[in-house]
Amino acid sequence: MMTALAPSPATDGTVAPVLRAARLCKEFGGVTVLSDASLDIRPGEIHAVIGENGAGKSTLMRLLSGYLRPSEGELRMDGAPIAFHAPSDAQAAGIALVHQEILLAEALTVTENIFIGREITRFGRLDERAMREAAAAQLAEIGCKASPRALVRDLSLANRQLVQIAKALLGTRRVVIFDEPTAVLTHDEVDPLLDIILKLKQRGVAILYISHRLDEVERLADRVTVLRDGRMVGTYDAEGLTPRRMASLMVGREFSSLYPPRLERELTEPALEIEHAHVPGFVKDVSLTLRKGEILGLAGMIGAGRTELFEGLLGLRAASFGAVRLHGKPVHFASPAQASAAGFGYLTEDRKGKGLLLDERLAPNLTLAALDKVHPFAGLDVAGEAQLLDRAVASYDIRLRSLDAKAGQLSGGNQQKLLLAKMMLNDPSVIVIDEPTRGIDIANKSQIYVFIQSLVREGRSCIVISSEMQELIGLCDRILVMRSGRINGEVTGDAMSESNVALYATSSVASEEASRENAHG
Amino acid sequence: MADVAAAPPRTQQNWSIGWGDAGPFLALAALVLIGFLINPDFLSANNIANVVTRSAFIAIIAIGATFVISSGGLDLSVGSMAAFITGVMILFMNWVAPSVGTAAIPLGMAVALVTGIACGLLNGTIVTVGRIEPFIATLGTMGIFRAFITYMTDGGTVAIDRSLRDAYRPVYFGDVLGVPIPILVSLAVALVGAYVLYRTRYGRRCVAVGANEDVARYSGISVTRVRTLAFVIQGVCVAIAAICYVPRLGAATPTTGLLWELQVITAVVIGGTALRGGRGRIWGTVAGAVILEFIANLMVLSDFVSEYLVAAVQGVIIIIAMLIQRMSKR
Amino acid sequence: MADVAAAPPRTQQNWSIGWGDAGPFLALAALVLIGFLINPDFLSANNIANVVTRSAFIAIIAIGATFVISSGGLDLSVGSMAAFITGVMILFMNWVAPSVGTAAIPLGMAVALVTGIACGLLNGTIVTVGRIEPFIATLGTMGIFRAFITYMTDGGTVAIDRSLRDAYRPVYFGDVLGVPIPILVSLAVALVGAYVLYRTRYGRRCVAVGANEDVARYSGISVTRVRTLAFVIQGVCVAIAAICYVPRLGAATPTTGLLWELQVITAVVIGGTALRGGRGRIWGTVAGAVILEFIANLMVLSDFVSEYLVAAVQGVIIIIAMLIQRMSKR
Amino acid sequence: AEKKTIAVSIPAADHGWTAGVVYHANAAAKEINKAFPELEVIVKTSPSASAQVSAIEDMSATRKMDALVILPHSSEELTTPVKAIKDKGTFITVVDRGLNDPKIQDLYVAGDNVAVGYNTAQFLVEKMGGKGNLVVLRGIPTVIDDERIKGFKDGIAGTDLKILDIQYANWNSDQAFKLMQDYLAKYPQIDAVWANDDDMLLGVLEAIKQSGRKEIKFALGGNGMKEIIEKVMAGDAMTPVETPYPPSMIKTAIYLTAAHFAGHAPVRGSLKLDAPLITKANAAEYHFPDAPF
Ligand SMILES: Nc1ncnc2c1ncn2[C@@H]1O[C@H](COP(=O)(O)OP(=O)(O)OP(=O)(O)O)[C@@H](O)[C@H]1O
Ligand SMILES: Nc1ncnc2c1ncn2[C@@H]1O[C@H](COP(=O)(O)OP(=O)(O)OP(=O)(O)O)[C@@H](O)[C@H]1O
Ligand SMILES: [Mg+2]
Ligand SMILES: [Mg+2]
Repeated sequence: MMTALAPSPATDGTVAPVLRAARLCKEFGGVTVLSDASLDIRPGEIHAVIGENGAGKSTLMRLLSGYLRPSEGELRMDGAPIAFHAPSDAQAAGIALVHQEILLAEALTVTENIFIGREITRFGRLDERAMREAAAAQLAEIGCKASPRALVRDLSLANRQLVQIAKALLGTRRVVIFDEPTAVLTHDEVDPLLDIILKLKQRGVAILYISHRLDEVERLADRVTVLRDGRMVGTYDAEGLTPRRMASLMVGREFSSLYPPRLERELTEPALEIEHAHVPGFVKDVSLTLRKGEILGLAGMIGAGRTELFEGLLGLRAASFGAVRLHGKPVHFASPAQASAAGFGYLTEDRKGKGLLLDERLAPNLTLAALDKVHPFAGLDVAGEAQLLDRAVASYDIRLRSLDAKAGQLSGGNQQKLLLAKMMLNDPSVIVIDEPTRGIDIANKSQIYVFIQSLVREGRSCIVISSEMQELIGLCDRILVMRSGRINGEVTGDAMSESNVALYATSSVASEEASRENAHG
Repeated sequence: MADVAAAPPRTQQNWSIGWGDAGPFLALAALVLIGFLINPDFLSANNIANVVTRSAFIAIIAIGATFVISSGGLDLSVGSMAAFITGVMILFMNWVAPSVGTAAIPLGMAVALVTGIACGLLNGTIVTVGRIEPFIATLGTMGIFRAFITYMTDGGTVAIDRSLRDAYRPVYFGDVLGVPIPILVSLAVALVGAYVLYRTRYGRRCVAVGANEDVARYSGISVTRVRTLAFVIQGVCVAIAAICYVPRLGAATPTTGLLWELQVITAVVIGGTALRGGRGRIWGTVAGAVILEFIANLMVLSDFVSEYLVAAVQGVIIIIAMLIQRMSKR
Repeated sequence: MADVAAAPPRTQQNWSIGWGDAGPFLALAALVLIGFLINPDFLSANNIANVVTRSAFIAIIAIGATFVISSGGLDLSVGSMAAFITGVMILFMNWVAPSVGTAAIPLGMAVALVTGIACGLLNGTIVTVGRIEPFIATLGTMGIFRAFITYMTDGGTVAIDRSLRDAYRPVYFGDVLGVPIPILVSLAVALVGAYVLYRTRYGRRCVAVGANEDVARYSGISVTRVRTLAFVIQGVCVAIAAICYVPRLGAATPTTGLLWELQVITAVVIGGTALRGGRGRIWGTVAGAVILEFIANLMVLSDFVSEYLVAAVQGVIIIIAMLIQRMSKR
Repeated sequence: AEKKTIAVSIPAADHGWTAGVVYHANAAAKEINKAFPELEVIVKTSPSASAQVSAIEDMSATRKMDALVILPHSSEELTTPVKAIKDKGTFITVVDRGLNDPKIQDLYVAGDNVAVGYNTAQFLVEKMGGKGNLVVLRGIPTVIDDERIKGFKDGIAGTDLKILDIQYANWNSDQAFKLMQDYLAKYPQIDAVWANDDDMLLGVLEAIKQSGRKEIKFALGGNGMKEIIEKVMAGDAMTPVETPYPPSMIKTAIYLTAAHFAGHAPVRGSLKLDAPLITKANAAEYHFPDAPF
């Protein structure tokens, strides 16, 4: 169904562009990751940039906002050539970037982070109050409930992302670039943010918007630029561009279905039983059972305590359990090492902070959690390790420019696949994946879903923690919904709908009603 | 979005000493108690005044070090810098004293400050522009300052001119309303330091640079300038300490200030500043300096410890003080 | 998953010295060249052998320090630990010599190793279990070790028993095929060290812990165990250095090992290991130790530098060496 | 009667000689505390001049001191603080390094650092016929070091003995070992070596032994270390003489101070210990087999 959707000429349009990039190229150490990228952004426009993981979207955005300097090409602002030597130059010109990665100083408070480099003073003295109030107002506007006094270290990923957005939005802005702002947000937090973006648009701000959530793109974008493998595919009017069409432009072929067909099977034998789990401050009296071969979804809003439940189980935080049984055998894990030895694998939601050594090459990252398995003898089996990496790159479809790359140089999606490969080296029989597709493009997502399904087909059992309800509904056999540290409800079969999950996730009163309704009908 | 107003419980933390920062003060209190039990003379006004006065040097230098360390640096050269500044100052005063009389003293103080600024600038430039690990850079300048003072004094000692000695004496031995002057000076330095670190743009940026250099840079902060300035502040503090120090010992020798750097860093860390940067505690630092001096004092006042084991007991006490400090944090 | 076949390139880098790591060796080469220009005697076989032999102690200890530092720690106690181990070893040998004769030497070596392990374990435990900043923890144990040896020897010198001296002498002064034994020992330690750090599971874990503690912990690595073991390795290295050291002067004195910690850390950092952890370079460390000893040697062999200024020139050269090292990295 | 307190303030044992001082001070304290019940001797060591100032301040602030026996880290830095204690009526005994103001002390016991250098130099002049190449190792830049070097230079003045090189080795045997190795590499002909302290001499001797060089006739030290005295007693060719600078002077000073209180006549004045050459003939007088130094 290739409709005649001609790329819109980059220079048409009635409004003069604020920012225009012409034939930008970027190389890292001789490897070209972006070539010949041209686009323009007009005031009052939301311009989406989409592409697969590693397509070069973030690189392009960094070029536009002074974090990187182009190897070739030119930037023009209001028609005049301009060069940014540092991000502060771009900021001074009114261009702000909301990073894909969280770039905040963890040891400082929210307010301090928001005002780094542009502190408000009165007679040379910091005006804490003014800053705190401005920060609170900005946070409130984008729907972030974090306290301005909180240390960033103590915030959840989602709140960090919101703080980062608040930081970027503060001040006069002509161009705001959002690089996957919603990747770590839950359903409830996305809507206020999108409203803000639309408001900015109405104020005449030019907006660049990157997301792998194509429905958001469809909702917001006026024009869409598609990148593939570091090259421009084209810029299109959003009018009539369906998510499915966007997906096929991104991957260069027709794209069919996101979720694999549901498996029909009998699930009886318990694989993991948790009884009366308490994690002080986070989880209160949670009990759950995962059956062998099951994909169990764990839904909830930020702060529901899902991550903490499993960190407690792994011995990474103080926690108490009535009982934990793995395949019927009582277990107690004092450390992640014991857990993985018992066949339990947990994949963290924070891949940069807790998952990968960003400055280390790929092979050591891959084998870090399974050193005893991969290297059974005293010395490292370097050749074997290289083979493992080759195999992981092939079977998880990790896209990279060089096998000597550092993990931090991979695009987000490929980092996630590397992490999956890292976990699977330990051959776990029960797997918990926290946010499996955060920041992952649609094609990769579908690969990961297929992968998860293949895991349970092999007889493993899997818990998927996700803030994307769609994903849980499309993938899971059953969904437990957590709220404020408790299991607030369970949905199965035909009851698995966004509205039901959302109900349990947000309201305890509603949950009782809903469960009654479910019971009756 | 409605309920953002219902802000989370906010503790009153207006003048940056929260409960979590009480560690060094608890350790200090514990030490004072132990001291009193060991030897009641410990709490005599005279002894306390002596000890606190003495701790002033380390405290003043350590306040500067709080800036350097919280900005993510480290300065090992402070001890030799103190010796160097003392030497320069005394030589200068002795040189001008015959012509200007006691006016040599304020002039000497000015020279000390200028020298301190220059030394700090040197350290800061090597670290930031040369991009050399502060540990190594300041280890290098430590040798340089120490050698200069040795060279200037021909390997010996320079004593302050007899004609100046009495006029200068009150700077260490005098008091205002019974409070010894060095204590007043160090309180003043701490007040200014706390104001700068907690209440000015520079202080905020200093900590930000220490917390995350990239974030600071991306936010348009000149990391180079902030770090260099921290070293300059350190230089000024060393100069102030040297100015107070001269009348006490009346001379600069090549061993003046030996190993002060270790005491200074220990005071800063005991005080709750993070050695990795991103967190500075001026009042904690002051408490840390007093703690160290109290420990040394206790060693002299108590009679159970063999002379040979003093260092061991000090080591143990420092570790215990750190444990107390840590424990109170969680 | 279609078009993955075109595998990305992989450069050949099998034995972990890449070009980016050449810095310390370039600095060393520059130094040798300058040395030769200043005084051709510098390159006499005798002088080179002396200097390299001398650098063996620092090199051996610094190899241990490479583990500690790359795992994110720091050990300031190595100098006093060396003195302590030397003292314990000599006292023990003198005690058993009358009954077992020269068999006292291997027994003494065993005692030295056990003492080293114990000291390392103490440091490691305080740092990991006590969760105390390594800088402060090892500053404390530095005082403790130094005090113990002073106490055991009544503040004085313990010399090795005359009956053992000649039997033990070759360990420092002997050679195999013309290569002095300390050089062989330090090469052996470096080879083992490089193997452990680059080619074993433990080495991987050590660097991972230094690079990001959280990642290491989530990957099932026991951070406590890895860090503690790094300190134990440090202890073993200090013991080996002490074993080679004893025959050199035949005695432990209160000045044995004084300020070695600074030399050791300098050697490690000049060698390219990151002081913040996460990156260790054994061969660079060895080069760093040799560089330091060459600098000291050059100071004596050259005639331009006043004896008073030696420390200054050393400081400057160290900073320049770091600059060369840095420059070659980018 | 009331117990009299004698406080002893000395440097911490940071090298051989100071270690000897600590040993002798502790020994004197033990003996006197046992022999004279009416006296109490307390010994405090300090690692630096400023620590020493602190220590005497602390002692005078918290206890009644009847006498202070002090071996100052440095003269200038201790003068004012000791004077403050004197002003309270304390009996002051100064050992080794004089204070800047001799009026402060009641009793002064000291060695003669200039003589240590001078007598050694004279010996070399005589034995070498006033001709030859010397290398010198000096300690830590302080007055003691300066005086010894000055005495030595005066001693060879006007002869053809030439000092090829002079460098600091910090009174540390290790550093002396390295420095001597370097001297040997640098100078093909060295006739004699003087290390102004015996700790350093130990390192020098090892380096010479290792080099196998034969032209060096003398390697001399100073201070009277046990090991070196033993060499002299044994008639060592390279180290046939030694100059005393006995750390036991602290013991002498403590005993004299004790005598002031326990004895019948007041003790005052100044006692300068000579630094005569120790030779094989008189070495036994200077040998204390039990002392650590
Ligand atoms: N600093 C760097 N050095 C080397 N290669 C880099 C660097 N930064 C990015 N790359 C490479 O450039 C390519 C594009 O990366 P980029 O981050 O722009 O992708 P992206 O489109 O934003 O992907 P994602 O959707 O996963 O965020 C990737 O192959 C990545 O490995
Ligand atoms: N180190 C910490 N100290 C204090 N509070 C924290 C800390 N880490 C997280 N929190 C808070 O704990 C709550 C739980 O956060 P977390 O995001 O981990 O929960 P979750 O259920 O896993 O949610 P999600 O995975 O959807 O983000 C949040 O309110 C968060 O702000
Ligand atoms: Mg990206
Ligand atoms: Mg979570």
